[in-house]
Amino acid sequence: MTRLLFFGRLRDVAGCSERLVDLPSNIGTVAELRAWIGEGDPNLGAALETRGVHVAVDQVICNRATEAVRGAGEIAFMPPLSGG
Amino acid sequence: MTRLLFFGRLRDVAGCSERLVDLPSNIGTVAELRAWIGEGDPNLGAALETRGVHVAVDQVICNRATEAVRGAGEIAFMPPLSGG
Amino acid sequence: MIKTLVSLDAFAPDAELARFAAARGENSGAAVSFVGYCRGTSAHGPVTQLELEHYPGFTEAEIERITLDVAGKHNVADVLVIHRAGAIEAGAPIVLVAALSSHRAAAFAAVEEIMDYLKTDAPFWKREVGPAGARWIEPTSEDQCRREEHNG
Amino acid sequence: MIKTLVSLDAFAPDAELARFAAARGENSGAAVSFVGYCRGTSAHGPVTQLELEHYPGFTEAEIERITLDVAGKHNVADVLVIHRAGAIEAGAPIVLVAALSSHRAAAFAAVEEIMDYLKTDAPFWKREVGPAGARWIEPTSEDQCRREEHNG
Repeated sequence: MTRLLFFGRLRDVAGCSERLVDLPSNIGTVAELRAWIGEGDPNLGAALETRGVHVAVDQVICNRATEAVRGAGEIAFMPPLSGG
Repeated sequence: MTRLLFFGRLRDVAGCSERLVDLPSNIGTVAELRAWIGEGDPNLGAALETRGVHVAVDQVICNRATEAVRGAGEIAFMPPLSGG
Repeated sequence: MIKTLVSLDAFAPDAELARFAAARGENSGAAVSFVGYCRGTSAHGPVTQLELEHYPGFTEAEIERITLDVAGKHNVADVLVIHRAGAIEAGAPIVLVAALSSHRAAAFAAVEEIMDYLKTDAPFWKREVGPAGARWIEPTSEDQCRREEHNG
Repeated sequence: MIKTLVSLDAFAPDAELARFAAARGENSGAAVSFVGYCRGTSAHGPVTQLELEHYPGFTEAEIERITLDVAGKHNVADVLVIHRAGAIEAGAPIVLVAALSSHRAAAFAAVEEIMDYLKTDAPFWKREVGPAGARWIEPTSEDQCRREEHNG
Protein backbone atom coordinates (compact mmCIF):
# COMPACT_ATOMS: atom_id res chain seq x y z
CA MET A 1 0.00 0.00 0.00
CA THR A 2 1.12 3.53 -0.73
CA ARG A 3 0.06 6.69 1.12
CA LEU A 4 -0.63 9.64 -1.14
CA LEU A 5 -0.38 12.96 0.72
CA PHE A 6 -1.89 16.24 -0.44
CA PHE A 7 -0.86 19.59 1.06
CA GLY A 8 -2.17 23.14 0.97
CA ARG A 9 -4.74 23.82 -1.73
CA LEU A 10 -4.16 20.34 -3.19
CA ARG A 11 -5.69 18.97 -0.02
CA ASP A 12 -8.82 21.03 -0.71
CA VAL A 13 -8.96 19.74 -4.30
CA ALA A 14 -8.40 16.13 -3.23
CA GLY A 15 -10.96 16.53 -0.46
CA CYS A 16 -8.61 14.81 1.97
CA SER A 17 -5.07 15.09 3.18
CA GLU A 18 -4.25 11.45 2.58
CA ARG A 19 -5.29 8.50 0.44
CA LEU A 20 -4.18 4.93 0.92
CA VAL A 21 -3.89 3.25 -2.49
CA ASP A 22 -2.70 0.05 -4.12
CA LEU A 23 -0.60 1.27 -7.05
CA PRO A 24 -1.26 -0.79 -10.19
CA SER A 25 1.88 -2.55 -11.38
CA ASN A 26 2.00 -0.47 -14.59
CA ILE A 27 2.47 2.79 -12.62
CA GLY A 28 6.22 3.27 -12.52
CA THR A 29 6.91 7.01 -12.65
CA VAL A 30 5.68 10.30 -11.22
CA ALA A 31 4.07 11.14 -14.59
CA GLU A 32 2.23 7.82 -14.72
CA LEU A 33 1.04 8.26 -11.15
CA ARG A 34 -0.34 11.73 -11.92
CA ALA A 35 -2.14 10.42 -14.99
CA TRP A 36 -3.60 7.52 -13.02
CA ILE A 37 -4.87 9.89 -10.28
CA GLY A 38 -6.32 12.14 -13.02
CA GLU A 39 -8.31 9.23 -14.50
CA GLY A 40 -10.22 8.86 -11.26
CA ASP A 41 -10.33 12.58 -10.40
CA PRO A 42 -9.74 14.94 -13.36
CA ASN A 43 -9.79 18.09 -11.18
CA LEU A 44 -7.13 16.71 -8.91
CA GLY A 45 -5.13 15.41 -11.88
CA ALA A 46 -5.12 18.92 -13.40
CA ALA A 47 -4.15 20.50 -10.04
CA LEU A 48 -1.21 18.10 -9.71
CA GLU A 49 0.04 19.22 -13.14
CA THR A 50 0.14 22.88 -12.07
CA ARG A 51 3.49 24.63 -12.33
CA GLY A 52 5.32 24.66 -8.99
CA VAL A 53 3.78 21.49 -7.58
CA HIS A 54 6.55 19.33 -6.16
CA VAL A 55 6.49 15.64 -5.53
CA ALA A 56 8.33 13.91 -2.70
CA VAL A 57 8.74 10.15 -2.78
CA ASP A 58 9.39 8.78 0.69
CA GLN A 59 10.23 12.33 1.79
CA VAL A 60 12.76 12.94 -0.99
CA ILE A 61 11.91 15.64 -3.53
CA CYS A 62 11.63 14.22 -7.07
CA ASN A 63 11.75 16.99 -9.62
CA ARG A 64 11.56 14.93 -12.79
CA ALA A 65 8.35 13.41 -14.07
CA THR A 66 10.29 10.30 -15.01
CA GLU A 67 11.41 9.52 -11.48
CA ALA A 68 10.35 6.16 -10.10
CA VAL A 69 7.53 5.74 -7.64
CA ARG A 70 7.34 1.95 -7.67
CA GLY A 71 7.66 0.52 -4.18
CA ALA A 72 7.25 3.89 -2.46
CA GLY A 73 5.54 3.93 0.90
CA GLU A 74 4.62 7.61 0.85
CA ILE A 75 4.21 10.04 -2.04
CA ALA A 76 3.51 13.69 -1.26
CA PHE A 77 2.14 16.34 -3.60
CA MET A 78 3.15 19.82 -2.47
CA PRO A 79 1.97 23.14 -3.94
CA PRO A 80 4.54 25.96 -4.02
CA LEU A 81 5.91 26.39 -0.49
CA SER A 82 4.57 29.50 1.13
CA GLY A 83 7.15 29.65 3.89
CA GLY A 84 6.35 30.34 7.50
CA MET B 1 33.93 77.98 38.78
CA THR B 2 34.53 75.43 36.01
CA ARG B 3 34.49 71.65 36.39
CA LEU B 4 37.25 69.87 34.48
CA LEU B 5 36.41 66.22 33.83
CA PHE B 6 38.91 63.49 32.96
CA PHE B 7 37.85 60.15 31.53
CA GLY B 8 39.50 56.80 30.94
CA ARG B 9 43.29 56.81 31.20
CA LEU B 10 43.27 60.61 31.51
CA ARG B 11 41.59 60.14 34.86
CA ASP B 12 44.51 57.97 35.97
CA VAL B 13 47.00 60.59 34.78
CA ALA B 14 45.06 63.42 36.46
CA GLY B 15 44.72 61.36 39.63
CA CYS B 16 41.07 62.31 39.84
CA SER B 17 37.99 62.30 37.67
CA GLU B 18 37.12 65.92 38.32
CA ARG B 19 38.76 69.22 39.28
CA LEU B 20 36.94 72.38 40.22
CA VAL B 21 38.95 75.39 39.00
CA ASP B 22 38.70 79.12 38.65
CA LEU B 23 39.84 79.76 35.08
CA PRO B 24 42.19 82.77 34.86
CA SER B 25 40.71 85.51 32.67
CA ASN B 26 43.45 85.09 30.06
CA ILE B 27 42.39 81.46 29.29
CA GLY B 28 40.04 81.80 26.34
CA THR B 29 40.51 78.73 24.13
CA VAL B 30 40.90 74.96 24.38
CA ALA B 31 44.61 75.33 23.50
CA GLU B 32 45.17 77.90 26.24
CA LEU B 33 43.35 75.72 28.76
CA ARG B 34 45.54 72.71 27.91
CA ALA B 35 48.69 74.81 28.24
CA TRP B 36 47.52 76.18 31.59
CA ILE B 37 46.79 72.67 32.90
CA GLY B 38 50.23 71.58 31.62
CA GLU B 39 51.97 74.30 33.61
CA GLY B 40 50.67 72.87 36.85
CA ASP B 41 50.88 69.22 35.76
CA PRO B 42 53.22 68.53 32.79
CA ASN B 43 52.30 64.82 32.59
CA LEU B 44 48.64 65.63 32.35
CA GLY B 45 49.33 68.46 29.91
CA ALA B 46 51.17 66.02 27.63
CA ALA B 47 48.40 63.42 27.93
CA LEU B 48 45.79 66.00 26.93
CA GLU B 49 47.78 66.75 23.76
CA THR B 50 47.69 63.10 22.67
CA ARG B 51 46.13 62.36 19.29
CA GLY B 52 42.52 61.31 19.62
CA VAL B 53 41.76 63.16 22.84
CA HIS B 54 38.49 65.03 22.42
CA VAL B 55 37.29 68.01 24.38
CA ALA B 56 33.65 68.70 25.19
CA VAL B 57 32.65 72.13 26.45
CA ASP B 58 29.36 72.00 28.32
CA GLN B 59 28.76 68.56 26.74
CA VAL B 60 29.37 69.76 23.18
CA ILE B 61 32.38 68.30 21.35
CA CYS B 62 34.90 71.02 20.38
CA ASN B 63 37.31 69.69 17.83
CA ARG B 64 39.35 72.83 17.21
CA ALA B 65 42.00 74.02 19.62
CA THR B 66 40.83 77.58 19.02
CA GLU B 67 37.30 76.98 20.31
CA ALA B 68 36.24 79.10 23.24
CA VAL B 69 36.12 77.80 26.81
CA ARG B 70 35.44 81.10 28.54
CA GLY B 71 32.35 80.97 30.70
CA ALA B 72 32.04 77.18 30.42
CA GLY B 73 30.60 75.34 33.40
CA GLU B 74 32.03 71.92 32.47
CA ILE B 75 34.94 70.95 30.25
CA ALA B 76 35.57 67.26 29.61
CA PHE B 77 38.75 65.62 28.29
CA MET B 78 38.01 62.32 26.64
CA PRO B 79 40.53 59.77 25.34
CA PRO B 80 39.55 57.86 22.19
CA LEU B 81 36.16 56.28 22.81
CA SER B 82 36.44 52.56 23.32
CA GLY B 83 32.81 51.78 22.71
CA GLY B 84 30.75 49.50 24.90
CA MET C 1 23.93 23.04 20.36
CA ILE C 2 21.65 23.14 17.33
CA LYS C 3 18.01 22.65 18.23
CA THR C 4 15.14 22.87 15.77
CA LEU C 5 11.51 22.23 16.51
CA VAL C 6 8.16 22.44 14.71
CA SER C 7 5.53 22.93 17.37
CA LEU C 8 1.78 22.44 17.04
CA ASP C 9 1.37 24.16 20.39
CA ALA C 10 1.85 27.81 21.28
CA PHE C 11 5.27 28.63 22.72
CA ALA C 12 6.66 31.46 24.84
CA PRO C 13 9.62 33.06 23.02
CA ASP C 14 10.82 34.87 26.16
CA ALA C 15 11.06 31.72 28.21
CA GLU C 16 12.66 29.74 25.36
CA LEU C 17 15.17 32.51 24.75
CA ALA C 18 16.02 32.80 28.45
CA ARG C 19 16.64 29.05 28.64
CA PHE C 20 18.75 29.13 25.45
CA ALA C 21 20.89 32.07 26.60
CA ALA C 22 21.35 30.62 30.08
CA ALA C 23 23.21 27.66 28.57
CA ARG C 24 25.74 29.88 26.75
CA GLY C 25 29.45 29.20 26.97
CA GLU C 26 31.64 31.84 28.58
CA ASN C 27 32.94 33.04 25.22
CA SER C 28 29.54 33.40 23.62
CA GLY C 29 29.46 37.14 23.94
CA ALA C 30 26.73 37.75 21.38
CA ALA C 31 23.10 36.58 21.38
CA VAL C 32 20.86 37.51 18.45
CA SER C 33 17.20 36.62 18.32
CA PHE C 34 14.30 37.07 15.99
CA VAL C 35 10.66 36.56 16.90
CA GLY C 36 7.97 36.72 14.25
CA TYR C 37 4.37 37.27 15.33
CA CYS C 38 1.17 36.61 13.44
CA ARG C 39 0.04 39.99 12.17
CA GLY C 40 -3.52 41.17 12.49
CA THR C 41 -3.70 42.38 8.89
CA SER C 42 -2.25 41.29 5.58
CA ALA C 43 -2.31 42.57 2.02
CA HIS C 44 -5.74 40.96 1.82
CA GLY C 45 -7.33 42.59 4.88
CA PRO C 46 -7.83 41.66 8.54
CA VAL C 47 -6.44 38.32 9.69
CA THR C 48 -7.88 36.57 12.71
CA GLN C 49 -5.90 33.40 12.39
CA LEU C 50 -3.18 31.84 10.30
CA GLU C 51 -3.16 28.14 9.52
CA LEU C 52 0.25 26.71 8.81
CA GLU C 53 0.25 23.24 7.42
CA HIS C 54 3.48 21.27 7.50
CA TYR C 55 4.63 17.86 6.32
CA PRO C 56 5.52 16.03 9.53
CA GLY C 57 8.99 14.54 9.28
CA PHE C 58 9.86 16.24 6.01
CA THR C 59 9.43 19.83 7.28
CA GLU C 60 11.45 19.14 10.43
CA ALA C 61 14.23 17.48 8.42
CA GLU C 62 14.44 20.38 5.95
CA ILE C 63 14.58 22.99 8.72
CA GLU C 64 17.24 21.04 10.55
CA ARG C 65 19.30 20.59 7.38
CA ILE C 66 19.25 24.31 6.54
CA THR C 67 19.97 25.30 10.14
CA LEU C 68 23.00 23.01 10.30
CA ASP C 69 24.23 24.39 6.96
CA VAL C 70 23.92 28.01 8.04
CA ALA C 71 25.42 27.38 11.49
CA GLY C 72 28.38 25.62 9.91
CA LYS C 73 28.91 28.32 7.31
CA HIS C 74 29.09 31.05 9.96
CA ASN C 75 30.77 28.91 12.60
CA VAL C 76 27.97 29.52 15.08
CA ALA C 77 27.81 26.73 17.67
CA ASP C 78 24.42 27.42 19.22
CA VAL C 79 21.24 27.93 17.26
CA LEU C 80 17.63 27.55 18.34
CA VAL C 81 14.75 27.44 15.85
CA ILE C 82 11.14 27.01 16.95
CA HIS C 83 8.43 27.26 14.30
CA ARG C 84 4.72 26.98 14.93
CA ALA C 85 2.43 24.91 12.78
CA GLY C 86 -1.32 24.54 13.03
CA ALA C 87 -3.80 27.32 13.85
CA ILE C 88 -2.11 30.51 15.07
CA GLU C 89 -4.11 33.43 16.47
CA ALA C 90 -3.29 36.99 15.39
CA GLY C 91 -0.69 38.37 17.77
CA ALA C 92 0.77 34.98 18.70
CA PRO C 93 4.42 34.07 18.03
CA ILE C 94 5.02 32.07 14.86
CA VAL C 95 8.77 31.70 14.85
CA LEU C 96 11.80 32.14 17.08
CA VAL C 97 15.34 31.97 15.74
CA ALA C 98 18.26 32.62 18.06
CA ALA C 99 22.03 32.26 17.77
CA LEU C 100 24.89 32.52 20.25
CA SER C 101 28.35 33.32 19.02
CA SER C 102 31.60 34.92 20.06
CA HIS C 103 31.16 37.45 17.25
CA ARG C 104 28.01 39.42 16.67
CA ALA C 105 28.35 39.58 12.88
CA ALA C 106 28.20 35.78 12.64
CA ALA C 107 25.19 35.59 14.96
CA PHE C 108 23.31 38.25 12.98
CA ALA C 109 24.15 36.60 9.66
CA ALA C 110 23.03 33.16 10.87
CA VAL C 111 19.68 34.38 12.22
CA GLU C 112 18.97 36.46 9.11
CA GLU C 113 19.79 33.64 6.71
CA ILE C 114 17.70 31.11 8.61
CA MET C 115 14.80 33.59 8.65
CA ASP C 116 15.15 34.24 4.90
CA TYR C 117 14.88 30.50 4.38
CA LEU C 118 11.97 30.01 6.76
CA LYS C 119 9.97 32.90 5.33
CA THR C 120 10.17 31.76 1.74
CA ASP C 121 11.43 28.23 1.24
CA ALA C 122 10.47 26.20 4.29
CA PRO C 123 7.87 23.44 3.67
CA PHE C 124 4.79 25.18 5.05
CA TRP C 125 1.48 25.91 3.40
CA LYS C 126 -0.17 28.97 4.77
CA ARG C 127 -3.83 29.86 4.94
CA GLU C 128 -5.07 33.21 6.16
CA VAL C 129 -8.40 33.25 7.92
CA GLY C 130 -10.28 36.55 8.21
CA PRO C 131 -13.83 37.83 8.46
CA ALA C 132 -14.15 37.32 4.68
CA GLY C 133 -13.16 33.66 4.80
CA ALA C 134 -9.96 31.68 4.30
CA ARG C 135 -7.42 31.76 1.50
CA TRP C 136 -4.24 29.84 0.75
CA ILE C 137 -1.19 32.07 0.45
CA GLU C 138 1.13 31.03 -2.30
CA PRO C 139 4.41 32.68 -3.24
CA THR C 140 4.17 35.60 -5.63
CA SER C 141 5.68 35.07 -9.06
CA GLU C 142 8.48 37.36 -7.87
CA ASP C 143 9.28 34.96 -4.99
CA GLN C 144 9.09 32.14 -7.48
CA CYS C 145 11.64 33.73 -9.81
CA ARG C 146 14.01 34.51 -6.97
CA ARG C 147 13.76 30.94 -5.75
CA GLU C 148 14.44 29.47 -9.17
CA GLU C 149 17.49 31.70 -9.51
CA HIS C 150 18.79 30.39 -6.18
CA ASN C 151 18.30 26.81 -7.22
CA GLY C 152 19.51 27.37 -10.77
CA MET D 1 8.52 54.11 21.49
CA ILE D 2 12.25 54.84 21.59
CA LYS D 3 13.77 54.13 24.97
CA THR D 4 17.47 54.37 25.75
CA LEU D 5 19.09 53.88 29.12
CA VAL D 6 22.59 53.74 30.60
CA SER D 7 22.38 51.64 33.73
CA LEU D 8 24.91 51.43 36.54
CA ASP D 9 23.03 48.41 37.85
CA ALA D 10 22.82 44.92 36.41
CA PHE D 11 19.76 44.29 34.25
CA ALA D 12 17.89 41.19 33.09
CA PRO D 13 17.70 41.17 29.28
CA ASP D 14 14.98 38.50 29.24
CA ALA D 15 12.64 40.47 31.45
CA GLU D 16 13.33 43.74 29.64
CA LEU D 17 12.78 42.09 26.28
CA ALA D 18 9.55 40.44 27.41
CA ARG D 19 8.21 43.79 28.63
CA PHE D 20 9.28 45.52 25.39
CA ALA D 21 7.70 42.88 23.13
CA ALA D 22 4.51 42.78 25.20
CA ALA D 23 3.84 46.42 24.29
CA ARG D 24 4.05 45.78 20.54
CA GLY D 25 1.40 47.04 18.17
CA GLU D 26 -0.64 44.49 16.24
CA ASN D 27 1.29 45.14 13.05
CA SER D 28 4.73 44.79 14.61
CA GLY D 29 5.30 41.34 13.24
CA ALA D 30 9.08 41.31 13.69
CA ALA D 31 11.12 41.59 16.88
CA VAL D 32 14.92 41.53 16.65
CA SER D 33 17.15 41.61 19.69
CA PHE D 34 20.82 41.61 20.46
CA VAL D 35 22.33 40.90 23.86
CA GLY D 36 26.05 41.33 24.45
CA TYR D 37 27.63 39.64 27.44
CA CYS D 38 30.94 40.33 29.15
CA ARG D 39 33.32 37.68 27.88
CA GLY D 40 35.57 35.74 30.20
CA THR D 41 38.63 36.17 27.98
CA SER D 42 39.94 38.83 25.66
CA ALA D 43 42.91 39.21 23.33
CA HIS D 44 44.90 39.99 26.48
CA GLY D 45 43.94 36.94 28.54
CA PRO D 46 41.35 36.09 31.18
CA VAL D 47 38.92 38.83 32.17
CA THR D 48 37.21 38.78 35.53
CA GLN D 49 35.53 42.15 35.23
CA LEU D 50 35.02 44.98 32.80
CA GLU D 51 34.83 48.56 33.96
CA LEU D 52 32.88 50.83 31.65
CA GLU D 53 33.17 54.48 32.43
CA HIS D 54 30.67 56.85 30.87
CA TYR D 55 30.12 60.59 30.88
CA PRO D 56 26.77 61.05 32.63
CA GLY D 57 24.43 63.17 30.57
CA PHE D 58 26.68 63.25 27.51
CA THR D 59 26.77 59.47 26.95
CA GLU D 60 22.99 59.17 27.35
CA ALA D 61 22.38 62.06 24.95
CA GLU D 62 24.70 60.59 22.28
CA ILE D 63 23.12 57.16 22.50
CA GLU D 64 19.64 58.65 22.28
CA ARG D 65 20.62 60.82 19.32
CA ILE D 66 22.06 57.90 17.33
CA THR D 67 19.13 55.65 18.23
CA LEU D 68 16.60 58.23 17.02
CA ASP D 69 18.61 58.69 13.81
CA VAL D 70 18.76 54.98 13.06
CA ALA D 71 15.11 54.37 13.98
CA GLY D 72 14.04 57.23 11.72
CA LYS D 73 16.21 56.06 8.86
CA HIS D 74 14.69 52.56 8.91
CA ASN D 75 11.20 53.67 9.92
CA VAL D 76 11.26 51.50 13.03
CA ALA D 77 8.84 52.82 15.65
CA ASP D 78 9.98 50.85 18.69
CA VAL D 79 13.58 50.56 19.83
CA LEU D 80 14.96 49.69 23.23
CA VAL D 81 18.62 50.25 24.14
CA ILE D 82 19.99 49.40 27.58
CA HIS D 83 23.73 49.74 28.15
CA ARG D 84 25.55 48.93 31.34
CA ALA D 85 28.17 51.19 32.82
CA GLY D 86 30.28 50.64 35.92
CA ALA D 87 31.82 47.33 36.98
CA ILE D 88 30.53 44.34 35.03
CA GLU D 89 31.35 40.75 35.98
CA ALA D 90 32.40 38.25 33.30
CA GLY D 91 29.25 36.58 32.00
CA ALA D 92 26.91 39.47 32.84
CA PRO D 93 24.92 41.32 30.16
CA ILE D 94 26.49 44.55 28.92
CA VAL D 95 24.05 45.65 26.30
CA LEU D 96 20.57 44.95 24.98
CA VAL D 97 19.28 46.42 21.73
CA ALA D 98 15.83 45.47 20.46
CA ALA D 99 13.59 46.70 17.66
CA LEU D 100 9.99 46.02 16.70
CA SER D 101 8.87 46.56 13.15
CA SER D 102 6.39 45.40 10.59
CA HIS D 103 9.29 44.25 8.39
CA ARG D 104 12.12 42.12 9.60
CA ALA D 105 14.78 43.65 7.34
CA ALA D 106 14.26 47.07 8.94
CA ALA D 107 14.39 45.64 12.45
CA PHE D 108 17.61 43.73 11.71
CA ALA D 109 19.21 46.77 10.09
CA ALA D 110 18.30 49.05 12.98
CA VAL D 111 19.66 46.70 15.65
CA GLU D 112 22.86 46.04 13.71
CA GLU D 113 23.55 49.73 13.07
CA ILE D 114 22.93 50.71 16.67
CA MET D 115 25.25 47.90 17.79
CA ASP D 116 27.97 49.00 15.34
CA TYR D 117 27.75 52.45 16.85
CA LEU D 118 27.70 51.27 20.46
CA LYS D 119 30.65 48.91 19.99
CA THR D 120 32.96 51.50 18.49
CA ASP D 121 31.78 55.08 18.79
CA ALA D 122 29.68 55.37 21.95
CA PRO D 123 31.22 57.49 24.72
CA PHE D 124 32.49 54.73 26.98
CA TRP D 125 35.97 54.09 28.29
CA LYS D 126 36.64 50.47 28.92
CA ARG D 127 39.02 48.85 31.37
CA GLU D 128 39.59 45.13 31.49
CA VAL D 129 40.40 43.64 34.86
CA GLY D 130 42.05 40.24 35.01
CA PRO D 131 44.40 38.26 37.25
CA ALA D 132 47.32 40.25 35.77
CA GLY D 133 45.80 43.62 36.63
CA ALA D 134 43.77 46.24 34.81
CA ARG D 135 44.24 47.88 31.44
CA TRP D 136 42.39 50.55 29.50
CA ILE D 137 41.15 49.36 26.14
CA GLU D 138 41.49 51.95 23.43
CA PRO D 139 40.48 51.56 19.81
CA THR D 140 43.03 49.97 17.53
CA SER D 141 44.52 52.19 14.85
CA GLU D 142 42.34 50.27 12.41
CA ASP D 143 39.20 51.32 14.33
CA GLN D 144 40.55 54.82 14.38
CA CYS D 145 41.02 54.96 10.61
CA ARG D 146 37.59 53.55 9.97
CA ARG D 147 36.07 56.11 12.30
CA GLU D 148 37.89 59.01 10.67
CA GLU D 149 36.66 57.83 7.27
CA HIS D 150 33.08 57.83 8.56
CA ASN D 151 33.43 61.33 9.92
CA GLY D 152 35.45 62.64 7.00
